[in-house]
Amino acid sequence: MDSSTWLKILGYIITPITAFVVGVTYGGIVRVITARVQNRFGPPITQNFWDIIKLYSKKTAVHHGLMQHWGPVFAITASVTSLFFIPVLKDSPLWLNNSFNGDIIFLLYMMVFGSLGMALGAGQTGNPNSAIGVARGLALMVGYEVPFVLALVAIMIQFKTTSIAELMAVQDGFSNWLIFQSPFAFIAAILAFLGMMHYAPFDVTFAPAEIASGPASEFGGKYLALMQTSGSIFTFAKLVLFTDIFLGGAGDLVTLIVKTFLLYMIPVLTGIVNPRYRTEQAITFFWKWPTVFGIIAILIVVL
Amino acid sequence: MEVKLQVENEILDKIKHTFHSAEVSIPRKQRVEVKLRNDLIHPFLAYLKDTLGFKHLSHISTVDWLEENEIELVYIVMNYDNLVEVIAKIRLDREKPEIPTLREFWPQIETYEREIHEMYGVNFLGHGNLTDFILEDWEGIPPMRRDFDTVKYAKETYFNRPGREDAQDVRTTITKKSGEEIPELAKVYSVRHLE
Amino acid sequence: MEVSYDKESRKIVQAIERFARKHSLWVLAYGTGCGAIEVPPTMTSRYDAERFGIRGAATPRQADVLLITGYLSVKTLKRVIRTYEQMQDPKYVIGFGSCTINGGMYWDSYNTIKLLDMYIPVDVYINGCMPRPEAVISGFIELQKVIAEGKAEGARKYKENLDWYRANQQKIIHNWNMPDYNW
Amino acid sequence: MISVPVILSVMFLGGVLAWLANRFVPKGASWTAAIIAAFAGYLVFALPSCGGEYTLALGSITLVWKSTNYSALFAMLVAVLGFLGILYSMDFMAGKKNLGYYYMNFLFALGAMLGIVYSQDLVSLFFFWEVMTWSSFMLVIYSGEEKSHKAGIKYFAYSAIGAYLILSAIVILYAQSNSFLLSENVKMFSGMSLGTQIMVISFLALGFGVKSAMMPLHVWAPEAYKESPSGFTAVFSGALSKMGIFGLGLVVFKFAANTEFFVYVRETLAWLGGLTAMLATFYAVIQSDAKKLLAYSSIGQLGYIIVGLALGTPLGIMAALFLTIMHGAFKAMLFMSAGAVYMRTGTTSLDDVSGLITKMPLTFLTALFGIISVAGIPPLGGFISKWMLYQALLETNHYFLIIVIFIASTAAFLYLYRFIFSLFLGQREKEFEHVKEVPWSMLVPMMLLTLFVLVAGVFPGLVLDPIGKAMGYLGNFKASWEPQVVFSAWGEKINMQVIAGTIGTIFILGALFIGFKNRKATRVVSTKDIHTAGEIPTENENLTYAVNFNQPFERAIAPILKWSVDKLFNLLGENLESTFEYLRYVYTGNGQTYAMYVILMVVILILFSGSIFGIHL
Amino acid sequence: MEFSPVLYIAIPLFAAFLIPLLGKVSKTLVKLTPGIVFLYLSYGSILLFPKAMEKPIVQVVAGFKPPFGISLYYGATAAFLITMVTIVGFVIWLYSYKFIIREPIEKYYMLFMMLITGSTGILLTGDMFNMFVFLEITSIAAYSLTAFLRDKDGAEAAFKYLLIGSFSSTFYLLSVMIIYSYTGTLNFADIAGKIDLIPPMAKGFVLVLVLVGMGIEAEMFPLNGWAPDAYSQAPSPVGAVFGGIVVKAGLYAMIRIVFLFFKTPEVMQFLIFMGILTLLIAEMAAMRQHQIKRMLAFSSIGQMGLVIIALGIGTMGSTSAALFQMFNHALIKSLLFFAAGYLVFHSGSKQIEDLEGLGYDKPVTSFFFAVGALAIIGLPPFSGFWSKLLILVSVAKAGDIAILLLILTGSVIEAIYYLRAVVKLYTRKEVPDNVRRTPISGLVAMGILAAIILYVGLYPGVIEKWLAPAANNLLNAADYIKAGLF
Repeated sequence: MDSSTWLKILGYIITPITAFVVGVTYGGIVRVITARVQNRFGPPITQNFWDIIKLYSKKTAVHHGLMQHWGPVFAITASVTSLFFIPVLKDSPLWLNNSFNGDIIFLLYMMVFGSLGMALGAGQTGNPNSAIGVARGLALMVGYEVPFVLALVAIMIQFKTTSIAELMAVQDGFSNWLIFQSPFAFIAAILAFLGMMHYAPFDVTFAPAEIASGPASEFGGKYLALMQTSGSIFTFAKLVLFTDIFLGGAGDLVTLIVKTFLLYMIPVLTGIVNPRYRTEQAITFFWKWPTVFGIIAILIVVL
Repeated sequence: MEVKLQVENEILDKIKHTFHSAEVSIPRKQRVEVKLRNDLIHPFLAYLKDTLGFKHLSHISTVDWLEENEIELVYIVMNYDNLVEVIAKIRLDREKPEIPTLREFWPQIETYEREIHEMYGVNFLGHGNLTDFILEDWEGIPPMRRDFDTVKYAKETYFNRPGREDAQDVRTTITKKSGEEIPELAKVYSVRHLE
Repeated sequence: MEVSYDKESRKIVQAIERFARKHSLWVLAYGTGCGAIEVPPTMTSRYDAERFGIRGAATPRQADVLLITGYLSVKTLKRVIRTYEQMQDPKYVIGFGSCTINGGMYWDSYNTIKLLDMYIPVDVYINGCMPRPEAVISGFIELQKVIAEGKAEGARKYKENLDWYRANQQKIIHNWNMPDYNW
Repeated sequence: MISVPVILSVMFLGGVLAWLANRFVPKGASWTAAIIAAFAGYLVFALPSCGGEYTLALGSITLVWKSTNYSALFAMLVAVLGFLGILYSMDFMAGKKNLGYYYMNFLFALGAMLGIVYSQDLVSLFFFWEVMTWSSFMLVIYSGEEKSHKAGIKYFAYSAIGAYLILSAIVILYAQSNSFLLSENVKMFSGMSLGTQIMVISFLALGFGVKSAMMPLHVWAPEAYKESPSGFTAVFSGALSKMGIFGLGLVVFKFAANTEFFVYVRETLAWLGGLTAMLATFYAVIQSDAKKLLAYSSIGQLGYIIVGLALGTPLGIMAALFLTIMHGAFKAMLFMSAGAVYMRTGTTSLDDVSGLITKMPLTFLTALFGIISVAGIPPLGGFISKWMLYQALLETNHYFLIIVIFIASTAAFLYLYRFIFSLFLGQREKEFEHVKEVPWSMLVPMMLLTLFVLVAGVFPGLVLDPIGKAMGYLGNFKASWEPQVVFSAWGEKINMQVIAGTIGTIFILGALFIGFKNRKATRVVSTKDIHTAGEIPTENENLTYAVNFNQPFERAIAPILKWSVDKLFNLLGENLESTFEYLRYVYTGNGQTYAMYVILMVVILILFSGSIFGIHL
Repeated sequence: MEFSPVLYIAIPLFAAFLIPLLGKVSKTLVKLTPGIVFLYLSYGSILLFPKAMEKPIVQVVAGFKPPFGISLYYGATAAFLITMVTIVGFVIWLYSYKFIIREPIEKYYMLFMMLITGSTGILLTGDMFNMFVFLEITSIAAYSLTAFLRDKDGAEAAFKYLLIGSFSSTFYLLSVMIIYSYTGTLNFADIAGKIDLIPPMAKGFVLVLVLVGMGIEAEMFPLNGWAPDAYSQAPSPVGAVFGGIVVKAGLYAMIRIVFLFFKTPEVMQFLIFMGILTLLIAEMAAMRQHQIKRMLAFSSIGQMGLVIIALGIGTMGSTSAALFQMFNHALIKSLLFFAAGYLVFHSGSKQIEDLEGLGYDKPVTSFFFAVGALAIIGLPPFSGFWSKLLILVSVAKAGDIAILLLILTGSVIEAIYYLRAVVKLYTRKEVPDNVRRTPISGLVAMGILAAIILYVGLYPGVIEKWLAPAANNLLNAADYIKAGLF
């Protein structure tokens, strides 16, 4: 095997690990920031690592059937696969993985793969809270996909491509970032992103005080650990996707981390200061202003 | 101090006029106390609710008259317009306390009745849901009856942490310190088993 | 396929595990009695238990620590036992307030238990009626110490002495209609 | 020599044979039907794709049957699904009454479908169309219950309207071209007057649209699908409704393509298809009966297909035809699994059944693959068709249609999840404690289809090969794909093997990890052992959240659901009937009135004979 | 033996006189006689049919040459329709064999034979006044048959029929008088040549009288008030007689006169208009019927409307399609009446509601009803499909799309109400054990009809090849005149 193959294999190993580390660290930072906003000291930044290690080190594990057993596997499959099909760094053979074999539409569907797997797992537990959470989550998804897809369609039409790599290639130079080229698409997408990240006010899916953490309520130990792992990776994957599409991608890891972090702060800070929407309120929210912005974005491209 | 009890007296008159056998008194302002025959509680409360406007059922209270072998049910109803409470008392046979339910007047009475059933063993006929309420699987004498010995029961049933020797009877300790007399009643039914 | 470590690496792994367990205590606050009111101040800004990695868990499956915040009546005990058995090993129990220790002011009640550790294994008791948040946090730190020493083996104890615990539990819970948990 | 009449006579005579077999041999009907369907299936596959031509002169009308690449595609679908449906029915229908009738009509319907696709002239097309309609109608009313009859009448009424529209288009064409031959008519179509063109195209599109349940002509579908026996419903939704698509393909590319208003036809159809997809999905979300839910889902999926066809680009047609095949497979799977549940539990109500996964694992697997495929989640077959559809929509600049389609396909997760969750997951009712897996003859078709969906997803080239040929028949379209890679018009490519490989590898790794981690301490517990704040669910209590499952979404789309086409049609029907009731009183039953009519008629005729007959008295 | 067209009239007439006499001897003989008559007539049809298709056979009765003598005109159209009448008549006889058990059966068969006499007479005659005579014979036989059951409803229906029918006769006779007074001849062919002798005003008057008079017999709206009652109150085979024979004869008479004397575009338009009205209103009314035989009656009217439309189009294709439809309708409607007769007999009620579950109890009869229903809706592979298709094609060729759509609307309504009835039959319901069974002769009769319907449906060429000469004969007035006057 030649060196590029080895480089690729190395990339397959490094990418998820980086995503995991960055994602979990972001999670820790979020907890600290949340604590500071609430006038608390907050846990150490490494707290989420300890949580995940603890969950992995649980001695027993209980599941209610094969679908629950595999639910987290579905989730991690979805998150890692999505990550593999997103170009993480521009022009770096180590970080590109499979990104030339898929595109945005593929990613849109791949992202659902994990949710559906998790939903099946949650369904099998027989816990009504899980099912309620799933119903809410799926309904919410229908809500935020509308502005998100509108934004993506606007961009895809503008540049006549559905490939992320090509979109990245379009945005060389600060002023060519799509956030400046099509700001309305960005607004629609970022509003959808709020829903996608499940932070308040769109955290009705997990709503801990209401439906006992929703779909996750019967998951513990290694299952919960795998879910959290995949969640961290997925968060990173989504952030990278948004960075690639709107913020011009990144050439090196530092830029990537800065950009993703800044992007991540939008849902986080929104989440800290907001109460919770009910599901239908959330859906109608997404179908109102974000959709209007999305349509404006498309109209600007078309006209 | 002269208190005008006009409203109370009006109510008293009305009740007396309608229920001749009731013993009605006015213990204080805004309160009318009625002692009734058992079978009259139903029409009486209906009369209060529908005619005199006592819409609100505050509470049902129960007293265990062990010596008289009777259980007293105290219905407290209230009128929002003149803020008068009527306290209706009936006495049931302690061996077989039974009274028809009042669910059709105040649906929320279900809860009170369930509790009284559980704690005193009063059977509310036609209630339909006299299942376990607070206690689960209680066997034996209902715990609020005065012939139930709670200390003895607790000692027999639950584990006590060794080393808590003072955990005897608070009342004895208190009387020792203050030198008060324990009432005869309490002595008979509480202290007797401690000795 | 059992993964086997050599002794040295097992030690290291154990140390990491204990450290993680110690620093990540997810609490299932079983809100019985008056102690339930002491938990919110412990968790929120004033005392900020999250500093120690303590945070609430929504369901027993996710939780590490079962916090019994006060007296347990027979009816609640049944639920507590069920909840405890649903938790994943390793799991810890903190008895909270004197009611869990010796019955407290309910010593002569006909319907509350007076000795929690006869029914489920308790790792740490926090005394007081009620203990203030400072005391609660101190209790948690005590628990962390116990975990670090590797002595918090309540789940194992319960498993090994299940018959004894069951006998105690069934002495007061007459209608034992709980599902079998295949211990 | 295999030719079309041989296949058709095998099917139709086979139907009669199955009926006869049922009279004389117990269980004879099912075996006969299965063997005949298998044999006819073999013949369909053995038939050369551009051959088997046969001409039959019937009086003044000449019927021509021939296999083309386009018809071969649909014929394969019909033959395979028909055989599997009959195989499935063998045990599903076992012990029911009138099996001869069932299999006879089943085979008749299959034969009629084959007849439709092989017809090269409009008369035999219509002939078989009607045979298909009434034989499927017979199957809808098979159960003999009041409800099924209502559904059947509704189905037939709409079908009759559709069929007569097709008929009128056919006779209008004939009046112009003096020929019933498809090729002749296509040739002469561009020379016809504009009015004729519009009329013919709209009549044909509406007529075929009824069969493919295009909104607002879908009203018959949910109940008809629900009431027909599941073995047939699979074919009904999978193959029979595709005859509408077959027809629409002909309309769009054979007739409308030669007109000046081609683009309007396409746009109209595309939007109708898109709205169908979205609204049907919304209706599916609020259903509480498995088969009705699947019926609405079917309507929605056919909407996608219509959109793909109407786009008229190679990619769009490719997507539509791919989805046609895939939908045949996965909707058959879902209907079959719903039927399996019905067979074991006696109901398809999503509110009543739950937790069957441990009792019917293979059925669950089928349903799982089915819903993943419907949802379009990679790497199964549904995804690639959706991908092509989106690419086609993007390249043709249908910005807003793509949103409509996307809402539909996202909302589809809601009902798909509800379907699988309510039937198979959650806590099991006590009464279903002794439910067993269905017999092998039912599992085999389900498993075969599952395998097909998987293979078609990973190796789309296998299915795209016949589709590419079929596209050649429809017009001068060139499909852009290689064995592994599918290209869009913008040069995007998607490699299904890489995707499937990645997903598979990670999934296997994850499954191994979760399987071996703490393997000894991992326990399976009952679904009753859940977090309920300590409360213990009793045996009779079922905590599964199944009733009104999608209520949050329902509330959000309440304004859309408020007015429905069904209600409109019902209102119309009622008003019409009451009008008829009034008209009926023309016949008063009174001899004097009738005599008066006669006199009046004479008087009127005499008075107005000038204006009527041109003769002045 | 040489078979003469006059035997079509003579033999049934002879049989009609013979039957009461035979009734004194043996009931069985009475029952068998019509069968023999029909078999003999069929034999005659086989002999004459091909000849008539090539060239009309004109036979002179009583020795005078036309236009003075009474002539019989056995052309292609007449041959076609008479063959139809023979087939239907034979089947009706077969069906009646066990169905008519009510005494006096010889009266029934006598009336039946008289009706056949009258119908064949109408179809054969080349003379206007003779047509009136035969019309009267047919009508009187029909009135009597309507009231054959001698119950209140039957009598009422017969009275209505009589009332309206007398209008028909009167108007027709009036028109004959007017024509005769101007032309001095009664021979169709002769009149056709001399039609211009009649002043326009009288001509219009004649037209109105003929249209109304014959329209009554042909069930044209709104002159068809008699039909629903007569169909539903008469015994079931009589319903078939009306639908299959009487109405066809009446329609033939009307069309023959109109085509010979008044074939102007306006009249044709009027026919189309009336046909559409007849079709739609009858179908709508049928939709709301609760009695099965009334439903069939209205459907019959609707079908006649369809035929009138097709005839009104007046092209070669449409006329042949109309003849085809007449043929199909005669057969199918007979089948439906037969099946309905036994279904009503089994369930003991005329209501459609009460037929529930009979499909499982009496499978064969119900099956035949279903076949008939599917056929009359025009579903393949039954014969009704082809005739409807041909009608639609001819309408489309005439270029009138609105008519096409109206016809199809009627068809949709028809499909719905027929299927309702069929579906009612096959609704599962516990039916009390019914020992009564459909007799074998009835089943054979229905079987023959169903077989013909299916056979023609699969090989429409069998009938289709005779349609063109028949239509030509009807359309082409010049040929008729030439042949009729030698």
